Amino acid sequence: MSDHDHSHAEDHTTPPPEIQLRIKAMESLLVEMGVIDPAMMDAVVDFYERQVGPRNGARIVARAWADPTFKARLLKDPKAAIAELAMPGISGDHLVMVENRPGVHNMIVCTLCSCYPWQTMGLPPIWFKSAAYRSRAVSHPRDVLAEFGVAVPPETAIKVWDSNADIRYMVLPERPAGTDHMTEADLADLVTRDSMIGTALPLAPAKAAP
Amino acid sequence: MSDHDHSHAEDHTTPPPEIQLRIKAMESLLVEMGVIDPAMMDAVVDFYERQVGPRNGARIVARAWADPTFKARLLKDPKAAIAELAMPGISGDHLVMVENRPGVHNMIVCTLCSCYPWQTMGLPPIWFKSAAYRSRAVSHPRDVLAEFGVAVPPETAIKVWDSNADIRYMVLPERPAGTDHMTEADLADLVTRDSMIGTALPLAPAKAAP
Amino acid sequence: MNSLHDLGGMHGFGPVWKTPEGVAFHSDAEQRVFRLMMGLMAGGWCDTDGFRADVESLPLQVYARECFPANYLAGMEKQLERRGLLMPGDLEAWMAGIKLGPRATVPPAIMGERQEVPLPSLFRTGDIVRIRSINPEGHTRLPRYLRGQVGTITAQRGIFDFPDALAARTGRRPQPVYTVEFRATDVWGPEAAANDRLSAEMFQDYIESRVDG
Amino acid sequence: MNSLHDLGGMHGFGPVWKTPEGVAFHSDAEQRVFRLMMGLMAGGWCDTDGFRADVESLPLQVYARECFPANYLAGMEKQLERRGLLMPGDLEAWMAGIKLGPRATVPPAIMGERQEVPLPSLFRTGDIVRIRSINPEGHTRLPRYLRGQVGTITAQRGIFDFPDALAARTGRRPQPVYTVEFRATDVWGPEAAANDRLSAEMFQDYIESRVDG
Repeated sequence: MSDHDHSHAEDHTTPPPEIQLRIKAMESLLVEMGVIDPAMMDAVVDFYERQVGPRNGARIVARAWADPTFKARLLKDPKAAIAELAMPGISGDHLVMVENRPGVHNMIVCTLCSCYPWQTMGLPPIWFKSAAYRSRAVSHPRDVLAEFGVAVPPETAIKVWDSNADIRYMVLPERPAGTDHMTEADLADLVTRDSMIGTALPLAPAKAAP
Repeated sequence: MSDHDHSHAEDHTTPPPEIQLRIKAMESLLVEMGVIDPAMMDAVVDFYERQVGPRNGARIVARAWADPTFKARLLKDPKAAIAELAMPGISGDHLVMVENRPGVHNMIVCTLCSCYPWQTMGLPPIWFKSAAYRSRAVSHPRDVLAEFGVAVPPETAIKVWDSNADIRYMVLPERPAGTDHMTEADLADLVTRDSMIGTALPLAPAKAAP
Repeated sequence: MNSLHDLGGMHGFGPVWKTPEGVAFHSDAEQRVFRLMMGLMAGGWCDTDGFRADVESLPLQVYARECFPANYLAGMEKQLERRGLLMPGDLEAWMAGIKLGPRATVPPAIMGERQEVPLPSLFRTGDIVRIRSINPEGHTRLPRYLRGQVGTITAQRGIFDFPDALAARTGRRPQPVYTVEFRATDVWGPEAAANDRLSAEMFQDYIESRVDG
Repeated sequence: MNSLHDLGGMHGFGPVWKTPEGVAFHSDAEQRVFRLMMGLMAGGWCDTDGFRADVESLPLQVYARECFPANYLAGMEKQLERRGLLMPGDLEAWMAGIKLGPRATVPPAIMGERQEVPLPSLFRTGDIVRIRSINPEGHTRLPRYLRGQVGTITAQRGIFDFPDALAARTGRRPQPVYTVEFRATDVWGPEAAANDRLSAEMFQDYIESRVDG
């Protein structure tokens, strides 16, 4: 991350000291009042910090790459297919997979706030909430992708999915070339968070792979 | 004007001290460079401060009230009709008069900036430039009029004119009742700036008038 | 509500920027605010639609700072105020050592009693439809850039509560939701790419009518 | 440019406020900035369309303060920079007593040479027309709230230069301008009054096509 990007993340998530104090005071007061439960909140934070995240999505994508029948089930009924993977606490409710294929590149955004598939991808990166992304992802998707380093040829259609209601979208990227003999676990390592948002392609397999 | 309104006008026209200083410095530098001409600028400010203003518009409206044939010419060709009044420097170029009549109330706004009929009405009041007015004049004209103290009955159509191009609009208000025997000069005193924007009705004749 | 949160198609925010993978929280404040929100939502002291409406209603200059933890805290405070738990000034008083009076520890029901039967489905996949031109002052999930546009229904998503009604506390108004696909050139004009498409969910109340193909 | 200056239909700015009659300038700064603008425009150092474009492009948080003299000064500074008269930092240097290098005292021609012949008039009074959905990143005088809407031409106003092209410095593109009237309920939805109407000028390039009545 460049200093520029670091400074953005800090600007957008570090309120002035008086607001930081206010956040802490609010929690203390509400705990004192018995309105919120610290143990429950600790568990939720732990869940999203340690158990849930883009690795869940990467497992799903890798399985779909490795097993065409799973992929077919995943595209048809994501919830049922994800249940097969038996990931604790991950339900895939209202999840829709959008598949990249030759000539079609998908990309997700929430122009009105920051809706995101928490269950399979964890909490959204802060740039996903930014005005810079939300404003232009729908009107200038090719420019946005270029800024993310993804060149989409003119003949490829870009499909942008604005998550304005209860449906959550996840991109199923194309399996990279040269990965025919990779294990499902190794394939999962190629699947980045941004590739499931649609603002990146999966990693290429290491050149040195046998 | 209430303190509230006074504070608004001040907020929107009094920059912080460093910007006030910068405005003065810019003028000094540009005069030194010979790019702007102080005498010419003095003359323009004097023109808009002393010679031009809503009184011009009021004269036009009063004449239209007093002389139906002038009114007909004014609605048909404002520039030619205004020329009859021989007001120095006032041309009525691109001016369009919109006539209030029973069942129709007109109101003008510039949602994109602050276009206004300078020639016949002087410089716009600062509230005409405000987001509060520009945002709601088009979408909630009845609420805006109510806030200005004008109650428009439901059966009256409101026509809002957004001055987004080169045409400038001026409202020709309805002649108030009880003014049959008033002179044209006295009629002009009933015509307020806001009545020609459409956010007010003309003043009622003094109750004590003969 | 037509305000700054409705960002689709706005200009002037500069190029996008990114953050590395593997970061759940970008700051301590972000984590704390998330934690607090989870606690309040679990207890019924904050609801998604009402919270969104309250964040959208922040003064525009505050929203424009894009300091998300600060905005979310403000939204939660408004939610607590609506439920009568904490009024403006209460937190300051408590921080100054003043004991607050007794409060209900169970949140009041905030939704009206009204529960409509689900609207019958009026449209089908493949239908070409025009989206309504509406501009509600309250919360809506119909972005401005799609109002009045014509698109094709590509999926029926089932029955969902209508967020505009939930946020307005006028009751539950369950209805069909459709995915509608639009041509980028229809929405943005000829400068968009001819083969690009935009999709969004449309609650049935957002759809004006079927149009001829 | 889709930004905050395009205020028609936005919510959240509170009730209107007013100022008394008979006031030409509300502050010394307002008068000084007006004076400066008149001087610069007379000399060709600032032009209406370019100036509007530059004010609209101010950072959104600056524009949102609605301090008009400050915004106009910033717009004029940008105009002088575009004409090579004063670069950022020059005024500060001069204020610090540093002598500036020699400058051209005649403004450069900022408009391209291109001068198109006026477009032929395609529409007539009484025509029902649909306005284009365009979202140019540059300056435009087509407000967002009227894009895609259907209205009736009520007047032909003659031939005018196209402000979008003037601001973009791509040359003169003179064309017919029409006044188009819209139903408030078409534009804002059923909450508007059925008998209310909105009118705006439409350059011919803003009109998509005639539609069946």
